[in-house]
Amino acid sequence: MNIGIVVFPGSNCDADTYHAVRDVLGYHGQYVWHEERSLAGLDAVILPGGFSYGDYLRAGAIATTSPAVRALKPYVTGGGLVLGICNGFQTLLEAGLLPGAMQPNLSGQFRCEFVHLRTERADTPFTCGLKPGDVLRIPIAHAEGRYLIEPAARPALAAHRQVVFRYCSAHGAVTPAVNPNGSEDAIAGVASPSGAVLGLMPHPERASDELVGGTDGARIFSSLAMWITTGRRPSMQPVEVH
Amino acid sequence: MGGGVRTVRVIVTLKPGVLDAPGQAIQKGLAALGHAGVRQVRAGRYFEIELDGTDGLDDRVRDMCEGFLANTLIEQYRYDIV
Amino acid sequence: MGGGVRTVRVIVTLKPGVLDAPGQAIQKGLAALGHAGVRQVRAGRYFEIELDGTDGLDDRVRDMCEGFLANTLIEQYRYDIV
Amino acid sequence: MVARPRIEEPAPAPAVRAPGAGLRPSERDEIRRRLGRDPTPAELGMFDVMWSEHCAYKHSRAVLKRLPARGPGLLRGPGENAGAVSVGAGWAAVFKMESHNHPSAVAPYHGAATGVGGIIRDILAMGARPIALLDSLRFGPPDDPGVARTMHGVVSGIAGYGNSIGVPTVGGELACAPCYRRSPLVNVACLGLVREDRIATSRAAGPGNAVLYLGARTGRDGMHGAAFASAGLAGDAADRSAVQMGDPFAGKLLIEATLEALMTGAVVALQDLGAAGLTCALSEMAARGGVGMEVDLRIVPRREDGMTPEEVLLSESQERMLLVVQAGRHAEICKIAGRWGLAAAVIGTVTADPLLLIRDGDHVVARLDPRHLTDAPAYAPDAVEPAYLAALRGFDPASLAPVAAADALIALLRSPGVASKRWVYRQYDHMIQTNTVLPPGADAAVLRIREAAPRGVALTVDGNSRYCYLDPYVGGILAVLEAAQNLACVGAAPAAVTDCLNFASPERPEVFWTFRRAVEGIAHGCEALDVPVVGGNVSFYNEAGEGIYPTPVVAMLGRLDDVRRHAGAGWTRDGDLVVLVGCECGRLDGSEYLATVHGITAGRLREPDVPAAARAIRCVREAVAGGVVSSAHDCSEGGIAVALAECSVAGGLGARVVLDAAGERRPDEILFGEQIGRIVVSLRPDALSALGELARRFAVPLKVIGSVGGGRLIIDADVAPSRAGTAAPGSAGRWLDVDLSTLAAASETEGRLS
Ligand SMILES: Nc1ncnc2c1ncn2[C@@H]1O[C@H](COP(=O)(O)OP(=O)(O)O)[C@@H](O)[C@H]1O
Ligand SMILES: [Mg+2]
Repeated sequence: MNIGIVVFPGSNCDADTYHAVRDVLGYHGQYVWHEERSLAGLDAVILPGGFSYGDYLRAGAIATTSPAVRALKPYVTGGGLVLGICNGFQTLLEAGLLPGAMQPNLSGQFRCEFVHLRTERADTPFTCGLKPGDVLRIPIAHAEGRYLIEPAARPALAAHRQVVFRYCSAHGAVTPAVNPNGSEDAIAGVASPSGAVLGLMPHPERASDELVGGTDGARIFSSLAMWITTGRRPSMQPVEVH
Repeated sequence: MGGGVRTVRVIVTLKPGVLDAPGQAIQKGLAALGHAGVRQVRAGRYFEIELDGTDGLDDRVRDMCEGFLANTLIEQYRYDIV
Repeated sequence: MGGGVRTVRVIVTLKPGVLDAPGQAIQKGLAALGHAGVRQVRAGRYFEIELDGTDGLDDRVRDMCEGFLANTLIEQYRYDIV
Repeated sequence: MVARPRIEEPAPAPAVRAPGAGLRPSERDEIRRRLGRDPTPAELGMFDVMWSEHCAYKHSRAVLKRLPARGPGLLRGPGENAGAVSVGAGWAAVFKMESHNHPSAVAPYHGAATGVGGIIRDILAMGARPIALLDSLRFGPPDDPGVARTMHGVVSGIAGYGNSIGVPTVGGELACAPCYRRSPLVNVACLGLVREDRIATSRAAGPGNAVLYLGARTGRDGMHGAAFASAGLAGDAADRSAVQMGDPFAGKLLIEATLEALMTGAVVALQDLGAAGLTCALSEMAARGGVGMEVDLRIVPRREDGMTPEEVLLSESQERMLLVVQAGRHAEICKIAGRWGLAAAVIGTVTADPLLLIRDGDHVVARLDPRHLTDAPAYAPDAVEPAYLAALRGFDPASLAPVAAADALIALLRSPGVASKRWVYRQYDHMIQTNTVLPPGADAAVLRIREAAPRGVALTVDGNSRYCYLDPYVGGILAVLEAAQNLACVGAAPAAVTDCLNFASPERPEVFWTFRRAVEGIAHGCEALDVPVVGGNVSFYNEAGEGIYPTPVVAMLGRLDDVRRHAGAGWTRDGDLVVLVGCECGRLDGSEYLATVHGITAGRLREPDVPAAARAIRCVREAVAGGVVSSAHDCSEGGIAVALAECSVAGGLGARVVLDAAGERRPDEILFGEQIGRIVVSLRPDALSALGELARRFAVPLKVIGSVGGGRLIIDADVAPSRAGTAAPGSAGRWLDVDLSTLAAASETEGRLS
């Protein structure tokens, strides 16, 4: 197993992600410099959190101009798995690899705190070790995490079961009070229809070690490892678009 | 290709219907400072771009806006060339 | 006091000479996307304000800009009333 | 002398200003005497900034010598960009605090943001990777919309920079008082980590070595800023150039590129370009190394056309470093810079003679001994005890009207200095780098040191300016002791102090007296704890309108041998005993209760029993590190009642407590009186004997005052029957019975401050 962690000049969760993948979980990880043009040979690619190129336009927008992000499309077409965390999620949206767009948090402020996530879909490479309804406690740390999707794209999102995580209470209830950023439908994580590409705002790498942040986030990485080592392939779900 | 340098001014705002939280916050801020009669504020981004060459300017600017300066899923843009 | 509603468009940019990190980053991004001949980008903020009443509009808008919308130490503003 | 090399505090300046305008006639004479000729215009500008209060510590240098720069584990004290102490296993912690008060007053967001950038680069200059930030903030009353704007601007500026560069802000403090209305204080401390054998230096060496510029390009930012931080804050909004803009993205690139450059082994010395820009870095690096430099300003990478040599020399553009690189190896460094998208250029060479030769192409703009610039004259200002003190000390709390205890407690919990700071620290990324074991909200933050596992460090920043206003000497002592006490509550032993000394004009004898006394107090506290002051910063002239309270702020670093052995403030278990460690009595003089509930800042502070407090601190640290107690929290602002309320809210559990009310003491004094060396711990009943053992060992009083449980905080007065007759009226019986959600709601600022 070989997990690539893309390093943009302004990435700042790259080392944390690497640490979680390699030192805590014992999987093989390697850094991939943003100027890399090919992602061949990697079992999965992680776009870590941070401020890729300063994020002075929209978060993740400038990152889409990098060779590594341009290489993602062919990589995914060839069966690759991609996990975008926080800034990585924003980048996947900007690159058009996932539907929707990000806006600044409704509070207008950066938010760093633990949230709870309800697992909505457990048949993706990143959630196969979870059950639908499982609640994870994982921190967020972002200023632009208000997920929006244009009305025309909503039916497809539902039909393809692309919402993988929603913000919820400790007991799994989805209410406005526990939505930390004003995301539409409390959406915290979205996948491609096949599940091969997942983006989520919370930081699983910050919840992969008992001493700091607990271990709920590690379940996402261990799902990925299980998926890769058992050689499963993402499968398209039947689609009904109304 | 036509020579010269042109300045393009681009304004990007949220599409109508998308909640403009920053605009609302500014409206509240103005009210708190005692500015009466502020009915609505919409916030947006502004870019002033100096471009070499004058040929196909509209196409070039539209390209920049659609592909980069604006996220056309939720934002709209307009520009003028000075 | 004059009735009616007026729309004011305000553009706030950094004063010349003040570091414009966003502008520089966007210029690089445009270049990376293959847009040739982008000499300079300056980034700014845009506000569209709907105001009640028409009396003393200039003073009111200047007040809003100086006291809130712009930090005149580092920023300049301009506006037009539609 | 303690390391105080440079400071990063430009203030707004009039747009047009003659070079040398800040120099006194006697200083101009001294310059002529040293040079044996008239200075060139560029030289005059260089002396102007280098001999400003800001860079030269003209008024403070002699007093700062009082601070102890010795202590166990000290690796670097005087003479470098930041101090360093050992954290074990061959790793060093580099620690420093700085102010950015004046810039934050005029441009709250950018002023605070560049303050973060500046202190981070000081740590970087030691070769260390920045791993944590702390912020200490002072504002006017936040119900003033202008103050609220400044406050939110500052907090978001710190967030904007710190979050982007990926350094967690793990703690801080915030207090409000009218004297800060137009003079807010923004102090930021940074902690870095470096292997002991890789600590870098700023001493230039090796004639023939390259002088290399690295980082963002130079523009006309903050011209003459250093000189103007040394003048009172004038409201001149016409100026633009004294405010610098930071670029956190460039700051992040600079961290990575600099650390990578250091890994090559080709870097001989380095320093950041902060206040007074190139002028300061060139002269300090050369002077410290006892060498010279020959530099061509033409080669300095620029952002703007048409800059004069003087502007290049004095620019305070952010995100820049100056490196001395082994001859012939500069290409390696330039390559690294290119990879990170930063400018790099060899702008000169090191020379053997101590001569700074600065050219602009063929034209020599300055030619002088760098030590002339760095050895500024020092002054011994007059010091006179302020007259106001006598009046304030005469205050007698007995004159106060009684206030219902529950009402007072709620008012205290709601006050901005006591209320939860969650609204602040949730805007800060306090988890990045995944080492934050105890996040903000506890008495101190705890970080693990992965490289030296299972060791950890703890960080806190403290300073009560109301105390310092009433007695700067006692206030100085208390700042140090409170910091140590906060560390003890999480299980850490003090290892190093860095300070920020914020005062009004030192040219006013009453202000200078408070400055000297505060430093003496800090020195006394540090000596008592055997902890070195490894660096710090002085910020004078904080007086827009009224002067600020004397505001020394102390940041303290602590060590934990085993980071898993720490404690939080909140109750953890139903049925635990609540025990008060240390003396039972507090006093109302200078208390938060007086200020918040009665609107009075007055009283006589007693000099604390420092050895007794130090023993209580050690006792609690051992109890936490030994796993004897489940929680620990000190009684600070608001006294024991607020401390108990905070333990309850943090733990989500109530408690029932009985306090001794015998004697003449007023109930409000018992509940809300303040005193150093009092710590509330909770523990399993069967651990009590172990705690008693520790208390005997350290000769510290101990008293079981209640137990954890239920959903209410109940405080009863214990009036011993035999002495009941002497109890103050109204003291007997139930003082307080408040449910947890009321306490939590009072402390929560959501919707009020955020
Ligand atoms: N400006 C701030 N930035 C970050 N954290 C803060 C700030 N102010 C307070 N905090 C955090 O809030 C908690 C309570 O602070 P404080 O009341 O000052 O504690 P103490 O009285 O123990 O010194 C601490 O964990 C502290 O680090
Ligand atoms: Mg405390």
